[in-house]
Amino acid sequence: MTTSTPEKGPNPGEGRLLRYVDALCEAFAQEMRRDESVFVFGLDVDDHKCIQGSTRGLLQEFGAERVFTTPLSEDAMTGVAIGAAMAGMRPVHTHIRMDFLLLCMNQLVNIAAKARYMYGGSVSVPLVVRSMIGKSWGQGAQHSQALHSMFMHVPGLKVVAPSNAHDVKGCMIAAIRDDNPVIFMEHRLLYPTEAYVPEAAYEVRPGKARVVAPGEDVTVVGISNMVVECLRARELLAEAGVSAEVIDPIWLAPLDIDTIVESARRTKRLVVADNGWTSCGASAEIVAQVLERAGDAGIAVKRIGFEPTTCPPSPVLEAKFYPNPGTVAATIHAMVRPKDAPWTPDPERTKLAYQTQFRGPF
Amino acid sequence: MTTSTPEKGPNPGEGRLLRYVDALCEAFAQEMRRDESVFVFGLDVDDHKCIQGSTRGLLQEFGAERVFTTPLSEDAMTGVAIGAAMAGMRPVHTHIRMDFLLLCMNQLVNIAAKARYMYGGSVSVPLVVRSMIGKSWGQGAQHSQALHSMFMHVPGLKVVAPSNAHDVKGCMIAAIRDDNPVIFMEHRLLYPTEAYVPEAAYEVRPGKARVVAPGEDVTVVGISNMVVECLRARELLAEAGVSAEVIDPIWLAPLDIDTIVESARRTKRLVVADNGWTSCGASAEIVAQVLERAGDAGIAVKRIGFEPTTCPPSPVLEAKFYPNPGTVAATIHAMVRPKDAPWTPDPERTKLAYQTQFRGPF
Amino acid sequence: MQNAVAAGTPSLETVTRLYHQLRLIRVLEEEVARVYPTDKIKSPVHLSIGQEFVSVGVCDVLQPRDHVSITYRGHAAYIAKGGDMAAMVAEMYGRKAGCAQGRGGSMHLVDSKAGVIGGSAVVGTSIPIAAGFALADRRKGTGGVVACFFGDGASEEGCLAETLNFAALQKLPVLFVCENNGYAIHEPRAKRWATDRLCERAATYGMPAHHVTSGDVFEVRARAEEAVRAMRGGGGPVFLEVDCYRWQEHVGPNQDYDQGYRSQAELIPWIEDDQVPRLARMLDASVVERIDAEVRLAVAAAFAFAEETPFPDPEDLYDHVYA
Amino acid sequence: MQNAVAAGTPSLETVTRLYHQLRLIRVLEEEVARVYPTDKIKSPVHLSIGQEFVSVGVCDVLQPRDHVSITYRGHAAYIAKGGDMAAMVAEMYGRKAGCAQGRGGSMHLVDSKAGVIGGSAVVGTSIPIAAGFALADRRKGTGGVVACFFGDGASEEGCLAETLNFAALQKLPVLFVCENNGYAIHEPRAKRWATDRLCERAATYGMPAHHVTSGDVFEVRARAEEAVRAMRGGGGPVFLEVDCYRWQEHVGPNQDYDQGYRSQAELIPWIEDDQVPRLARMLDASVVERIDAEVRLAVAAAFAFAEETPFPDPEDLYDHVYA
Ligand SMILES: Cc1ncc(C[n+]2csc(CCOP(=O)(O)OP(=O)(O)O)c2C)c(N)n1
Ligand SMILES: Cc1ncc(C[n+]2csc(CCOP(=O)(O)OP(=O)(O)O)c2C)c(N)n1
Ligand SMILES: [Mg+2]
Ligand SMILES: [Mg+2]
Repeated sequence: MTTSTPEKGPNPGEGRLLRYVDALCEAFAQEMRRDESVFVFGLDVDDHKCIQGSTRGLLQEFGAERVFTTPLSEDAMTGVAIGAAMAGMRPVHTHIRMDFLLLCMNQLVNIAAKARYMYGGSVSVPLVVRSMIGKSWGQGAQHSQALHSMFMHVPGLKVVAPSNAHDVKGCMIAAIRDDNPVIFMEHRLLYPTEAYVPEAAYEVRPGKARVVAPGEDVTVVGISNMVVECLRARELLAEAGVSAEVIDPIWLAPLDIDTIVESARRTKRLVVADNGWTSCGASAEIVAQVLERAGDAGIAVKRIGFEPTTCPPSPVLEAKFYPNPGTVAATIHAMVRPKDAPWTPDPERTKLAYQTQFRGPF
Repeated sequence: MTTSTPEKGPNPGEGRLLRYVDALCEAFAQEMRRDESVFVFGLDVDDHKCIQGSTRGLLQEFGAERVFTTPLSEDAMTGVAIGAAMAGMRPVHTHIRMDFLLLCMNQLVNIAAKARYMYGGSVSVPLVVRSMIGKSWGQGAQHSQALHSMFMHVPGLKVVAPSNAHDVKGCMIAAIRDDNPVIFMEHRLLYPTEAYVPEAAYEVRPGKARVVAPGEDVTVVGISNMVVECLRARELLAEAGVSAEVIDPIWLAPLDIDTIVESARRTKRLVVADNGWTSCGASAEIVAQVLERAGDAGIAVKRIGFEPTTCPPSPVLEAKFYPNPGTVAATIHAMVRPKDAPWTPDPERTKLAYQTQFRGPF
Repeated sequence: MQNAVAAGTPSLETVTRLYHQLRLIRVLEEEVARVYPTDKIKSPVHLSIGQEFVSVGVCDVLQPRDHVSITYRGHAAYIAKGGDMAAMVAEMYGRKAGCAQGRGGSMHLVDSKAGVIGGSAVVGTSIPIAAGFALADRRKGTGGVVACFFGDGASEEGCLAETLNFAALQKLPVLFVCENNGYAIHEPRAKRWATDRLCERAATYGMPAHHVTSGDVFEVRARAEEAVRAMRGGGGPVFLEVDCYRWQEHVGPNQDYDQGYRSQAELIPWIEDDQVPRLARMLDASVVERIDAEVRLAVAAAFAFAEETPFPDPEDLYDHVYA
Repeated sequence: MQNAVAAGTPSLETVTRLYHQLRLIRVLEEEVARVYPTDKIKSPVHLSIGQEFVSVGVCDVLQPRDHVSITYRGHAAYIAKGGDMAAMVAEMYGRKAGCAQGRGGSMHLVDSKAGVIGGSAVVGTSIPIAAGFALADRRKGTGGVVACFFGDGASEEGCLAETLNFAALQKLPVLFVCENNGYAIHEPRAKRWATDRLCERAATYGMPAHHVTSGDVFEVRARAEEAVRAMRGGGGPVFLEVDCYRWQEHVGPNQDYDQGYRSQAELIPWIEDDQVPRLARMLDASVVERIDAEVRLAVAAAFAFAEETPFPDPEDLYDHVYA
């Protein structure tokens, strides 16, 4: 499946059609060639599966000193990464599930986020922490979490959640070059999705959200994979005569709220669809910021995210746990046309190619 | 200093004037007498300082089998507590700073919060995790954090932040009796504050926020110690002719949003003052929930919390990092009287007895 | 590898019991592997084929009041401790009658009645949980012990060190069992362990520690028996490291010797020494035949149950978030 | 306790250098204790009085390119590694010219120029950070080593076990130094450690491990020297456990033998064996006098600087959140 071609980047629309996973891998290779201090480590980055292919070829090109697995010791390995970063290296630490970052919270929040500040500006921590969000095929309670809001809560961290192959390359390059710790969120189901990706290195930096598709009736902010699902919802809504503007914030911290406020002021309706829980989530933050800024504009708001339960593996329950293009479209329809009869798109038509093609276990 | 007497509880206004710390200690003693399965453990609970006095006398009365310190192993000790809870005990695990919970996130979020769900209802985790929020006297980056929003984000956890001696006893008893994991937040600076506390055991349960002081012009939600600071801000505002209603949610998860929505619908203004960062914070959640519910009511909103930096120990910087009655009052004044000249209360008059009497280091 | 039977000659009864368990788990997992390509099991499965003897040897000496703490590779220990097999298969099928009502999947098996503590998919996480059960056992005076299974990879997580210290300090009745199959996913031990001196390390906490390298179910059983006896007498924790080998891929139903990260030559001695046929050879052919038939029936019944029993209702999603 | 000088007779130069450092740290911390009741230092201070010999012995063999990783009880190591004293005192005073610009306080001292890695107030947290510096040293080929100080309490955190394994696996040049003062706050070691076999445990990772029980600065120095030499040759990490004693209360300027958790009798042998007067006795009185005078002047100058140098501007609050 091809996501909408991003309009930003040095050569918009140019480049080859590349998969998300290959674009990511290309970013590593290019940055490692450019800068000796970049290294990629973490469980299984150097095995034959190469983290679903995202580190393919790196061991061969850069050797075991710069591409290596570790013991199962997420807490200490995070500390090692932070220490190496303080000492001038640029580590990229990889976790195959974002859930495992819960083992690293002390190092990430108590040290990485605070080091520059609490050491009076005398050090920096140019660290990238990659993790993948799992979804479907019974990933279940502990292999499915998207915990970005925990990191957005803490000053000193940056957080990014690219939704397409173009951005994942540009964001990774920007993250590696950034002198701050960056929590880099990938989504497992986005790995096979394709977009046009320029060959040369480029950065997709913090500070600019992207209006992925224009619309008049409602502003829809999608986070990570939800951008793709919101685009599908937009198509379905169009058939029902509702025009939705879809925005991809790309970087969640720092967040480009201006683009969202501007759109929401115009449409008077804001929906944030997140691949995560809503309580104290990114969606709460976006809604709160927009309304603090534009409180008098009479903007109606709504958050969509995980249901407020743990993620269950049974397919029946899993289907209800996650938002999808159908539920997003129905929610927006109810908001835009409160007096109409409730409308839900044909469930068959809400399925996304990038999901149906996924087969487990990983 | 006496906080406003809570209006709830079995015998409102009755009981002795008791300090927060002693009320807490009384809750432990009463519950341990009532129920053999309750035990209190964690670093230093059994030394002569007794966690600032909050576990005073427990070792003597209940013995080392039920009151014991542990090695410095927060991660595993949390797992031990969870296991014991699943096996039918009611552990109270104590941390002298909330910052240390970052070492326990895997166990708390991946197991405690999810166990009942992911084991299909076949177990429960009646666990209380106590932690104290530090403030002032150079506590600095890693001894000052209030991380409740991280826990409010995760289904399966309960979160409570009592602001006075009456509630701290009732909430602790409710938390111990609760069959779910409860993140129990205490505030170091509240320890010496006094309120009327009934002698008999009673519960202050989830589900009911308290309107601490009535008002017309603005609804102010204070969290933890910020309730006290908001009450002082209310007094200052009254002198400037602004009438503020102050609400203490007490339990943050589950949250009684109805009481807040009702008030905010009436005052048309909502300010949430938290002892924590605002980004993806409890304040974001409260604002977002109120506006999802009452979006058409034209309610202006504003969040107040930590400045978006790490907490610095230098007193000059620390003073600017934290909200205080003066900054809360000034913010509210600007919101209620946008056309008036900015107004700030006399800084000397914004100081709270419970703060000025505090002298470090702990 | 030799069968250094450290335990004298096992009784025929013991051989029969162990054979039954070994065969049951083997057939069950082979059936999981057979069904898997049909996509009826939409759950990552981690098979124990070849490693069953560890769980079987240890659990044979446990009593109903005792607990086992299992991992995401937990089918063997779940069954060996007497977990409900039909409920387990139904769980993998995502059914309401699953042992976790379709909320756990293969990685989070649980059977509180049988003393199976729920598994975790975050490696190492269940180790301190096991110690918590042991603490509760002691407080309640149940006399129960806890056998805590984990992999060689899990031993690298700091929570093992923390738990060993605490369990030894408190003299908790925990039998730590490291199933050392030499790999964490595709990474061999040499890329993860500075040395192989795990047992020696555990012993520095003041607990007995034994390394079973024979692959012999009777030696495992004998070591466990001795440990459990000492633990019930208040002797505190014991550590067992048991060498074993994972025959199949890390996750999923297949073999993966074509992937290059390990060679089939490693497997061969383990196949030669496979405890399932070994124990069969120690029994009368008729007994083996009876057990095999029983086992086939039981496994078939479990799968038939899973096929038929309904999925949860979507609205069930909201149950059990809070007690 | 005996001074088992394992290191031959130290040169007069060495004695002089070590005495200077010991005295400097002692006088500095005594001054902190003296000033503390004035509330000019609004920061929790954890004094090293009595334990200075550990930092002094180790840091004497380090070079400018080397690093030390310190704890919240880090004054001694900060000074011993050559950290800027005036900037340290200014930091405790919360001043802009503090080594962390008033953003660290006593618990987060740092001096990147002198090779002092910033301290952390979360026990144990800085141990893997030290290994990260060592990894960077090796990658960059600086030839530098890292001395990583931590307490007996910190050794209980799982991240020590994880870091030891990783450092040994990767043969990183880290000298782990456990300052074993027998207490974590008020909790004695016996309530926290299952056994006293820490060194033996570290050795199971395949690294040399020594327990220095003599309280002798020269023995510490000799062990560190030997270790650093081996590490520079690529020998991988070394572990030192050094028994010592905290004379003052855990946090704050006072003694606390009246609190009941420990008796003054424990202190007496340490006072008798105090390395500061011991080394003074090894030197000419005139040398001692000169050093003492120098030290007094230096400390006074540091405090004078701290008193005079301005506080940060409130608006500085927003600096350094991001690089
Ligand atoms: C904390 C954590 N880190 C990483 C993973 C990914 N992972 C799943 S299984 C596994 C290997 C574990 O190896 P071991 O403990 O030896 O058990 P085995 O699979 O060999 O039975 C890894 C790394 C995980 N699930 N949890
Ligand atoms: C992770 C963590 N747990 C608990 C504390 C509280 N605490 C501060 S110092 C300390 C004792 C540490 O003892 P040790 O490592 O022996 O160092 P010492 O103070 O004796 O130098 C404790 C428990 C903390 N700061 N961090
Ligand atoms: Mg293994
Ligand atoms: Mg100590």
